[in-house]
Amino acid sequence: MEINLVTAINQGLRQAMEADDRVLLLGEDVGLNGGVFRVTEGLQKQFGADRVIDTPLAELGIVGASVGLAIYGLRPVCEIQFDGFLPAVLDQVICHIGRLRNRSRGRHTVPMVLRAPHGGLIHAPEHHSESPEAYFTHTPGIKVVIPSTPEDAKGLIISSIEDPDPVVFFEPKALYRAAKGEVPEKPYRTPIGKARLAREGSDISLISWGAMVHTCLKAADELNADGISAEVIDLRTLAPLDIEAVLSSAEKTGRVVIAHEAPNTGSFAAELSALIHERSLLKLQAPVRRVGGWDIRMPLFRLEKYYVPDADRVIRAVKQVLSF
Amino acid sequence: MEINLVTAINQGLRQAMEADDRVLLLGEDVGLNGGVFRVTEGLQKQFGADRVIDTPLAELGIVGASVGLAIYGLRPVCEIQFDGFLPAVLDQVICHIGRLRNRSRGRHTVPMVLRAPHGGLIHAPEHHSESPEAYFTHTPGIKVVIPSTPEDAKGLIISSIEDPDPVVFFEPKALYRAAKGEVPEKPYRTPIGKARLAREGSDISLISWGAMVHTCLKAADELNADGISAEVIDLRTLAPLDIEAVLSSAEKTGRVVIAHEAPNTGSFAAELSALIHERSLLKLQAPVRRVGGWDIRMPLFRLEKYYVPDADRVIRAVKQVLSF
Amino acid sequence: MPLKTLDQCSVERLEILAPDGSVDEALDPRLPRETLLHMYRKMVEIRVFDEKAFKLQRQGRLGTYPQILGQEATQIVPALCLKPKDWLVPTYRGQGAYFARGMQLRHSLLYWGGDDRGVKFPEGNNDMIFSIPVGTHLTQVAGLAWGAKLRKDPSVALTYLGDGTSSKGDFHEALTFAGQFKLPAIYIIENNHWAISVPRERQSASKTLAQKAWGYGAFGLQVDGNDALAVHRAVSEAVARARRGEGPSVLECETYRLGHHTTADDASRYRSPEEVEAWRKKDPVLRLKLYLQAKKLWDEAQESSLLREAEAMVQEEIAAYESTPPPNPLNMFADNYASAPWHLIEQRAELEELLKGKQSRREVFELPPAEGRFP
Amino acid sequence: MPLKTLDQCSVERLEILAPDGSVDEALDPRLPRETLLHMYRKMVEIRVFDEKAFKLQRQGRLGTYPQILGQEATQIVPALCLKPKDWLVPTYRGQGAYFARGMQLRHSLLYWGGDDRGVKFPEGNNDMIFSIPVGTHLTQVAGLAWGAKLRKDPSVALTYLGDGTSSKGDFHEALTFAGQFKLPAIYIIENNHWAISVPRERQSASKTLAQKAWGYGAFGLQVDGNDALAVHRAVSEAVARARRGEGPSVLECETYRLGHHTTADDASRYRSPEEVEAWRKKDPVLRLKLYLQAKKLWDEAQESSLLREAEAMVQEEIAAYESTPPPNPLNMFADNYASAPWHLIEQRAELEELLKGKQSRREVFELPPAEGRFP
Ligand SMILES: Cc1ncc(C[n+]2csc(CCOP(=O)(O)OP(=O)(O)O)c2C)c(N)n1
Ligand SMILES: Cc1ncc(C[n+]2csc(CCOP(=O)(O)OP(=O)(O)O)c2C)c(N)n1
Ligand SMILES: [Mg+2]
Ligand SMILES: [Mg+2]
Repeated sequence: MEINLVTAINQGLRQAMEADDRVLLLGEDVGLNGGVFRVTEGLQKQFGADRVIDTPLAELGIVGASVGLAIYGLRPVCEIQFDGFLPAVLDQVICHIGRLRNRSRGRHTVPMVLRAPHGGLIHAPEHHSESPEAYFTHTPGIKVVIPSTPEDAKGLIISSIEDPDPVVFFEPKALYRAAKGEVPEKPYRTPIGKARLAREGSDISLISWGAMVHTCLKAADELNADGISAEVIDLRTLAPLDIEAVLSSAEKTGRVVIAHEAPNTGSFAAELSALIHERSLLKLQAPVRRVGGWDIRMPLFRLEKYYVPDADRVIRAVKQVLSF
Repeated sequence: MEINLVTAINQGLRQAMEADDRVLLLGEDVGLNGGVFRVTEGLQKQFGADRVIDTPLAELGIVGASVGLAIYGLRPVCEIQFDGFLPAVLDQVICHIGRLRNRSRGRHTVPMVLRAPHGGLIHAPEHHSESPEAYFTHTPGIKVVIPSTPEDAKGLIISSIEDPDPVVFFEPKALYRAAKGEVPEKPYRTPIGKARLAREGSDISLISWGAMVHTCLKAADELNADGISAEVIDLRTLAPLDIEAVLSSAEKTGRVVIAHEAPNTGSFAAELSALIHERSLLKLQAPVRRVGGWDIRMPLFRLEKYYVPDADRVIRAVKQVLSF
Repeated sequence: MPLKTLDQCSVERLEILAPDGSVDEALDPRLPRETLLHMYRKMVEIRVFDEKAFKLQRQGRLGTYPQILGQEATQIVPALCLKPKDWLVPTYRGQGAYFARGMQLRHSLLYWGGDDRGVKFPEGNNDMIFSIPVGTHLTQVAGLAWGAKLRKDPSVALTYLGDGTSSKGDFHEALTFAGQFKLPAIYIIENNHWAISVPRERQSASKTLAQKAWGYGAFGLQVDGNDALAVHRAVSEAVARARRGEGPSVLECETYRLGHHTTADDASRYRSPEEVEAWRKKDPVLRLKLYLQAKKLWDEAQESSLLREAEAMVQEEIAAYESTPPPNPLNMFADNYASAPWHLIEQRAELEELLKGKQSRREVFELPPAEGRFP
Repeated sequence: MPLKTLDQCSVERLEILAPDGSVDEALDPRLPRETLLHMYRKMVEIRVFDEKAFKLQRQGRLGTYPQILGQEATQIVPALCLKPKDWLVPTYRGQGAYFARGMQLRHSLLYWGGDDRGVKFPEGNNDMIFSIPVGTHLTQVAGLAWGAKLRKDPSVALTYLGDGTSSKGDFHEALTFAGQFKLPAIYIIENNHWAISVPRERQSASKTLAQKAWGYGAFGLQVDGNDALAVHRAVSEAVARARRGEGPSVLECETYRLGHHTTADDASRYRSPEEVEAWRKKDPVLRLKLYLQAKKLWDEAQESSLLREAEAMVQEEIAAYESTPPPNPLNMFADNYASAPWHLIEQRAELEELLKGKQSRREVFELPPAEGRFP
């Protein structure tokens, strides 16, 4: 049966909780209400209010308490309701989550998952369509995961919960209900740190993550009609990066476009571009191009489609690379 | 007379306050104590406790109140005592400082300066030797400045205070007392957005900012003895970047090493590397190399010199680039 | 005695006008007729608007919309206790407060319709845009009040926060500053009993939210927030104290969110119809009407003409909203910096080119002229 | 009456042992002799250590060091009210608390000497590393306590914060959680009157810091923090309440930082010698000694042998610190992740190569073996 991303993550959470009674969920409205996107629907009913916990409206409290719960020995999965409220928790993320293992010489470990929606294009209010991954990928000691299919979403949430280190788990909200696919019923793990070849191609590599993977697939379809064979790489994990997958695709096609939603300057695409040039320069036929959000705040939703790159922009970049 | 960076910034602050009674300073210990590095020494005495204000220990309060003061029409210059405490204020920086002008369609402007020390190598305690610039350079709507000489420090703090937009002003703490130089007594402005050619050269460009500029200069000296002519670019402003200075040096020498102190992955060096490759690829003789901090937390100070790149590491990178 | 008592505090509640319209004569602020009628008119107008906006959303003519149904007194009254130069900083559930200060409701529709041009307040007012990450404005409001104090400007700054938002650390830091520097700031906690699906009693174990003021050396009071007279009295006194240099106030106005959290929410998932019904009986608008009628200031004829006028006004605002030409996408590049840096000039040019391509492919039709300052 | 009173609170102060050694018999917890002598011994030992560590720094043999002089009672006593499985989370000015739980002082020296290997607590203890960005541990401590509560583990979590740190938003969010979920957490505000150069009265307009507890439904009490008996009683009772499921406590222990903020600070820039002198007279160590002497539990002979032993112990710790071989720079790559990702493997290899280069150029001599888990 085909299910969507919401159901897939819900299933993954449920099975992880069934498998390990140390796993607990906390966040704003995750309990009775099942989360504003219904990702945690039904879980409080099944596991009780001590394992699916509605918290006060205090993001630092949610994340800080999760750090404590993790050090205590539990496996907290906390939710920050929207990407736009993640800046409030960067203090815990930067100063603690990724450092405690090292600071304590391995004595304190922080096996927690921080879930948050990601990205735009659902006509959401201001501050609800952000793509803040670069603030996390620059931060040592954490892992950053972002699935783009239901199958990966389920396998990655299970892997994230089982991971002995802190994982930031982004959920592309444009895909919550739009991405559908077959998902095995049993629990399974999708490995963290491994990219997915979303489409094979030979002329150019489109590297992307989250909802933009689908934009790249759309672009690849259209390019195909023009006789251009585009490969699409879905990173799935941003940290640690699957460097092999990135470089081998780049070296195979010799041409790369990276597409993402965040303000482009200082984005994770910059890191990718730098890495590819550093390591595969001689195999490149043209400079790697980045297609990202503009370096301004995401406008209110009537203009968001002019902010988030569309297939048109990806195709334009591809043609520029091909005609270099 | 030669003065150091502390004195130069102190002079700039004083003169800006003399010139405009809307300028006020606030932060922890900036008043009576003159700041933990003495950058605001004597200013409370001269301008009174209403213009040089010791605040409670609450960084969000300091920055949020500064936003309000700026919107009100004043020119707050707030200090965050150490770089390591900046994550606590990213919520205001990301959600507000850089957005309010745009969100309000130009009605609210935020002409504030956020000062903070930057970088390592003074044997400071944990969390006191951070280089968090990438969290800021990825954030739209703000400017990011970091001087490496007393002359620039004075001119840039004055320009930052006069700037109609928010400026994050980093002060390389390794240079506070170590960097000395002649500084004009009168007030003057050093333009924001303009890099400085710190040393001319023809074989390779070393691009850097903050204390690492001096490391690059040292490396250039040593390289010179080996017959290698290295150009050193001191960016001075990270946002908006002086793209012309960067590209023209890169294109002139065809070889670039970027040196900085932050964890390398997702650093501002990644953005620079991406930009240079994107825009000057055909003029490059070799891929741009980044020399940065490791992707781990800065260790306690006995090992910091193995974390922050030294001239040796810069030279090594130069040789790798030259032998590409 | 074993322990030395250092300080004592009691938290009190102000109620003047009961749900049945009866009034505590000793406390009645005896507001002038015009004030009362103006207050009532604004409350009715915003209620009419609120209902229409909700319907517009359900018809797909508006984005997410946060209803204020039931909170008309806390929304309208405080703004009426201010001067235009006083700073007003509502929350996202604040169209009532802005409206009371003269904002045209079309702008609220534009904003929630996803158009940045909805951020527009009357010239001359010190209205500030709300923040979406809740609570992040609270320290900023301390700064606004501080500015006034430092410049010996008699203005005060009044802001709102929800019961849920009182849990954010920003509240603590803002009140610490406001208390420490005796800032002319008024913090209205609009306790509408819910933070999305989390009820007040699961938000904090504090018996009241007002009593938190004690921990900052601020004045604290609970107010019946469905009682326009109590809100008026409490806010006016807080404003007066602030102007006299006596520092900040925290006014917990107890009210109730009769609607969903926003149109994206379904409140029936987490609360009982009985609870909502009980609060409907405490309606702030009806209550003020009963008072006006008892004072012979209002009759059913006036009521129906007010309703007619309100409907007409709201229709006009909706028409203005819906006839606003679409924004030019290039607008987003305006007003990011006082003067645009090179990369925004480049990026704007790129968008311009993309738009031309879309126009030539007929994916986008003619665009209105770009607005805003660029560079 | 115009206003309805909703709740009342008074904030109280606990004092048992006066500076002159006289005791309030009604309140004296009558601790067993061994407890008293152990407490006193630890307080003396940490004082001896503190003075030596300060001197080491002045001699260039230590990095920045935060003295605890004057805070011996608040440092030592709370830890003695805990079981090893209770969580203890001091601040950076917390070597006394760790020491009271059995940490060897050489580790404190190593830490402040810039060596990460200084983070080492006795096996079996639930000691957690402090945070340097002040206050950021407070929500974590709520989490530790929450863990215990959820797992029906009778352990509690006890933490410290400074008077200055009570202004941080983290305090608010931590107490909101602790109060709401009735967590077995004890927050000791070590009010030493200064946050670097900012005095307590400029930190918050709240009359006491203890009274902030009221805003979270938590127990609050001010305690004479230089009175070991009062601290013992207040903490023991808070621990007992926590174990009984009665929720969190905020204990404001009033003490005084007799030294500089740290060795990097010069307190004479911002406070008067008279103030310091006045507090010297309230010395917590001397006070306990007077009590012990009055109870005939202590004499000068015991005192001088204790001092001798303490000096010897501290000398031994210093010797152990100074004879610790330098850390291998590769250590920094250990224990970053449970298993090292490729980029850290690469980077560690690069550092290894750099070190070989430095060795061959004789800039670095032989390195001790690398420590820690890698990958
Ligand atoms: C920092 C932050 N966290 C979460 C949200 C999502 N959110 C929007 S409103 C809301 C509840 C707010 O409750 P309250 O403060 O009581 O205000 P009300 O909606 O009742 O007016 C939440 C959780 C947000 N906007 N900002
Ligand atoms: C978040 C943060 N801001 C600033 C600092 C710098 N700093 C270190 S200690 C200190 C004062 C702390 O005062 P208090 O909480 O009273 O503790 P005390 O030092 O008196 O023990 C400051 C401002 C810090 N470590 N963390
Ligand atoms: Mg509410
Ligand atoms: Mg203190």
